[in-house]
Amino acid sequence: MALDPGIIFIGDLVAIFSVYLIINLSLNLEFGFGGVPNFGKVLAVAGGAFVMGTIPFMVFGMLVDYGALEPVDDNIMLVHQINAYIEAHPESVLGVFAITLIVAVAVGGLLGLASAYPAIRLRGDYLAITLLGFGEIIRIIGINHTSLVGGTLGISVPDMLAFVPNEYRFLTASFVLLAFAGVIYLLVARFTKSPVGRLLRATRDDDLALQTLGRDPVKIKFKVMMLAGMLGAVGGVMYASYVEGVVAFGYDRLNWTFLPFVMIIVGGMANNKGVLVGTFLFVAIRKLVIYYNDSLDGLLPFDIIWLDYLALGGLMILVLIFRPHGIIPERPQKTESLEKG
Amino acid sequence: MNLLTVSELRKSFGGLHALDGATLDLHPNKINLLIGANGSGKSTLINTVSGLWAPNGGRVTLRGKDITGLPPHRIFEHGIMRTFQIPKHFAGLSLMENMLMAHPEPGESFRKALVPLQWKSYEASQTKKALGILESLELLPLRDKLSFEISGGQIKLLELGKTLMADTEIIMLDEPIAGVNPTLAHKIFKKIKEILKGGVTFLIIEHRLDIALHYADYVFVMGDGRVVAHDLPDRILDNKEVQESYLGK
Amino acid sequence: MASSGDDHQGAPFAQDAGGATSSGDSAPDIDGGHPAIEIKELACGYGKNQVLHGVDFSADVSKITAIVGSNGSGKSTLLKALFGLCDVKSGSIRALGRDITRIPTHAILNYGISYMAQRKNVFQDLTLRENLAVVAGRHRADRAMDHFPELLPFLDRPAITLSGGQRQLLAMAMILVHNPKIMLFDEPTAALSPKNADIIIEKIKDLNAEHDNCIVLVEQNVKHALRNCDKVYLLASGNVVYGGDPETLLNDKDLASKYLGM
Amino acid sequence: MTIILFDGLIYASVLAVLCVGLSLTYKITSVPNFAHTSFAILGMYMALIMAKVLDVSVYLALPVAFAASGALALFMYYGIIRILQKKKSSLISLIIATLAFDMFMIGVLNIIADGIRNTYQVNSRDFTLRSLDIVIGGDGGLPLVFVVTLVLLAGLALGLYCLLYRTSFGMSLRGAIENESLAQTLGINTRTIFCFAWFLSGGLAGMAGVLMSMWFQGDPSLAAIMLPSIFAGSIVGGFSSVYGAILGGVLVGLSEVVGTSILIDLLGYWVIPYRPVIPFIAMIVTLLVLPGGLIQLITKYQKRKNMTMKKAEEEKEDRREEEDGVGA
Repeated sequence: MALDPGIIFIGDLVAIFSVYLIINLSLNLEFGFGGVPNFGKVLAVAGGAFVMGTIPFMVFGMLVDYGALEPVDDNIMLVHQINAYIEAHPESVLGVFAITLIVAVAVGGLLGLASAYPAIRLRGDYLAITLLGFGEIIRIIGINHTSLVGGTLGISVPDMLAFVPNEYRFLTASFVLLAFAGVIYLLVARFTKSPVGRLLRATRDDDLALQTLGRDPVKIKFKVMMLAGMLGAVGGVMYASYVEGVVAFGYDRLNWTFLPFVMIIVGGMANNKGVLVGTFLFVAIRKLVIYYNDSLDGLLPFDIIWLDYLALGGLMILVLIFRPHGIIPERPQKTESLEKG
Repeated sequence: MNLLTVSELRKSFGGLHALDGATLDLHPNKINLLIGANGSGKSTLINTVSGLWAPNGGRVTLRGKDITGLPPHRIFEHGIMRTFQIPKHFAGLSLMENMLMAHPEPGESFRKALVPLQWKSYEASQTKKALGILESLELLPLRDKLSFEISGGQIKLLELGKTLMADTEIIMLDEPIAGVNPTLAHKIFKKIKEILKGGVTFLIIEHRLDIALHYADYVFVMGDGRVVAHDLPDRILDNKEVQESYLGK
Repeated sequence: MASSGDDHQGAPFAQDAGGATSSGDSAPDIDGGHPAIEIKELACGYGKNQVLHGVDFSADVSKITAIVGSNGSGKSTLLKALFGLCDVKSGSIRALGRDITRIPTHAILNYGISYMAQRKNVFQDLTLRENLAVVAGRHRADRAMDHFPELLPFLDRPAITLSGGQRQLLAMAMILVHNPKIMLFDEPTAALSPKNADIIIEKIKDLNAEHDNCIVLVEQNVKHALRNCDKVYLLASGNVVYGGDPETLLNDKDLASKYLGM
Repeated sequence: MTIILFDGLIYASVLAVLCVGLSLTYKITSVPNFAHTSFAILGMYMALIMAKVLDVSVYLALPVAFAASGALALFMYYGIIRILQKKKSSLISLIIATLAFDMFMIGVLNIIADGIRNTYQVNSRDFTLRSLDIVIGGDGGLPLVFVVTLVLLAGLALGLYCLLYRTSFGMSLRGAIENESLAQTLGINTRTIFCFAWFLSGGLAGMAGVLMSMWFQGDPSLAAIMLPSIFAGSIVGGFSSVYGAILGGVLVGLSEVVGTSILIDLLGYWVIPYRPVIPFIAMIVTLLVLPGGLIQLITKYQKRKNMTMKKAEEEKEDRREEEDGVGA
């Protein structure tokens, strides 16, 4: 099947943009609004992806007779069998995917809660170290606990869009992801425009003052980390189902913690539009770099994959020094918008 | 029944006894002034009563109910609000938003946030109330400014506005007129007098006696972590203990 | 004074060793007619928060100048401005005829000025000897103590174990090591017992008498300050409301009652 | 058994040296430096270059790595951290900046590794220089790197003590760390002092990296793998004390190596990859139970003693006052 490279480019751009938008919105909720610097963002994302790597097999197991096949050991064959089932029974996808999402949301919330528990009472620097550590641990577990998501080799997951004719399948995936991201964007925007958004920004600005005004910052931080964990896990599910696989190695600090931080800081924190802009900018630039990989390769004296690290690290430092408030700086809500009853 | 009673409150930092058995009984619906030299324990008293620091001993009771050592947000829920000497405000929030933060709202629930029906009208009425207060404090034109964009005096006014929004029974102010010019200082105290009519009780720490004594209804004097004297404002300065501990021998 | 030690390199106004009580060894350009400290139209503060709004101030050699005023009036900030510890927005500061307005803090010592902060004016975790060594280098540390025999028994104890009065003495010993011509004291008697406060004030007066130093004193205790100074400035809300001799201020009923609570 | 002993002691010592540097810069800057391990990896590649490219003794890499990594740390402090601090950036921004620098350095180190491989056809990933080391007493004897590592750690402990407690420069450093603005008013140029301390911290990490590569495997990915361990070491010991860092580094290092080998005996080989979990658990338990670290046990006692002494002085003073009569 031959799709036009331009369409592949745009479709992939839209899909990756949607995944990152979901994750960045969740990071923005906890960090930009709530002030909890979750340097272990990858934890929730990987959690969601791992759910995508396990739950569908279990649920389809109730519908399809696996025989002696095991999800990890006989991965390819099993996925093939399930995909065939999906083609025949498209309606099954709705249920399976919904169950997967629900489980992922629960797992993400629990992971948020678990990482919040030791961390939330700690000072800013200890908090950072602890959360970072959580992010590293899940990767270690994913890589070494082979029965979970296939260890170093990874695992393929059933194609939830296997019922869509091949030539539309790719664009449909991008569209579904974009729709999901769009809905989540609208919900988050609505959420942060409500008094909760104000409450979160106040927690971030001065939790002691907030405490003397009758709110419990610890509880608020717990809640926001849980919520962000849930959303992060949704992002993980989306990504895993888009690439139709889970490889634990891929859930590293650069891609799923650091990059989201860069995106929201460059775009503008505590500002959903800023997140939108920042996310689009970076996904597009990275896509372009990969697209023109071959022509760049000759120009650079080194392997192109390291450019990512150099550019993102360097850019982040420059932004922190010269434009710490991002492209669209945070603005408080105008009184007029509060007045409308 | 007594409103707020502090009895034998003790708090020490390392070897330093910042509070060494402080005892006082607030006069309801009055301006209670708390004075004393630097380091006599005034701020420590407020910090301990408001739950910022857990006391090492003693009791704080509100209408006979023990509220000793409760966390600050619980103290607030019991109807005691406080301000800080260096005003604490939310730097990323506008003046209006700062005002709205002074009182918990139903819309702050994570669950209700997406259902505006459940909080929109309350939010609107709070906004209206805040607008009225800001107007009376002549801060209305600044309502959408960030709190660091306004002057020190205006911030002191904002603090006062927040106490009005919070609507608590007892208000503890830590140096409400520090660093404020005399005209504004008088204005602030006049406003406090006005708020008093709503049935609240004030406990105010203030150094600038020339202004504060004018407005106080009752004065407590602290020295070395204890309340060493209390009297009516016009008599307090004649007290020998007070002169010794406060003005230097 | 035996403790004066050798010349500190780079300190233009360091006195000769054993300069005794004479005033003849002071740096020559002090006689040039300008006051030891001259501040013009100084506006400064911390970040966006402006504390002083155009303050004029001067202090003379061999005089004690006191600064009084209520909390938050800007007394301490004035001293901090002299020592580069707050952001100067406009105005100028001259010391002994030289402009020091935006000199970095650590270099100001070289202009013959030293400053004793109100709190945290010694390194608590360091022993007394180490505290002195930080300022003086290891060798002159012991000699700096000649003026403060009461501290000698504690030389090897961490400064945190000192009482309030002893700590203030140590802080004084530390700023004296370089033989400054101008000494700034920020509430040296705060939180001290009356007896200790007297000891500190006497020490300061001794120094002034012995070395013809210019001493600037910020004081919370107004009566104390007025009794001991030659000249007084009264600050209120970041402005000078009075500058002149102490008696006039005491007799000015309006000012005294309004700002001093008398 | 001896292998575990060598493994454990070398790893523990190297970790301790890294922890000292991390704690030193943390004390000065109040920012945990997440790029600290990249200084060590730079040292590793200096060792590889010296040994395999320039073909000289790998021990010559120690001073070279000290200078190179020190310079890198100095650049990081002066070019990034100080600028951000001057702009009054929040702690979180500073932490993000160190993470960003770490990312940048991952790129740089990988480029160096690739460069060495492509230009000199030398294996530059998962390499070890163990075979180049001198073994004292022939096969099965004492490897020199083992001796050097222990000597370095002991020398560091002693040297730091002499520097901090016996020279006026060290006293100024301690003073400047305790109270920067007081130090400035007393004429100390704190900037110079802090620059020196950062240089020292980076340099030590570089040397640790050289020694690492002479016993274990060197690879750019080690930066991320070792990071939790050195933070755990510093925190277990007490983050704001260099001696606590030595203690914590040694403890965490030993428990990682020895603990893993015990767990292998008990549970089987599958536990090996989970080794990084050990320091992480140690860190969390410390933070929850004893946030000041092990050194807190000692300093607490010292503090109480100090407070008693202070109280005694004050009481003496009060008595004197009473005898003299108040207001005399």
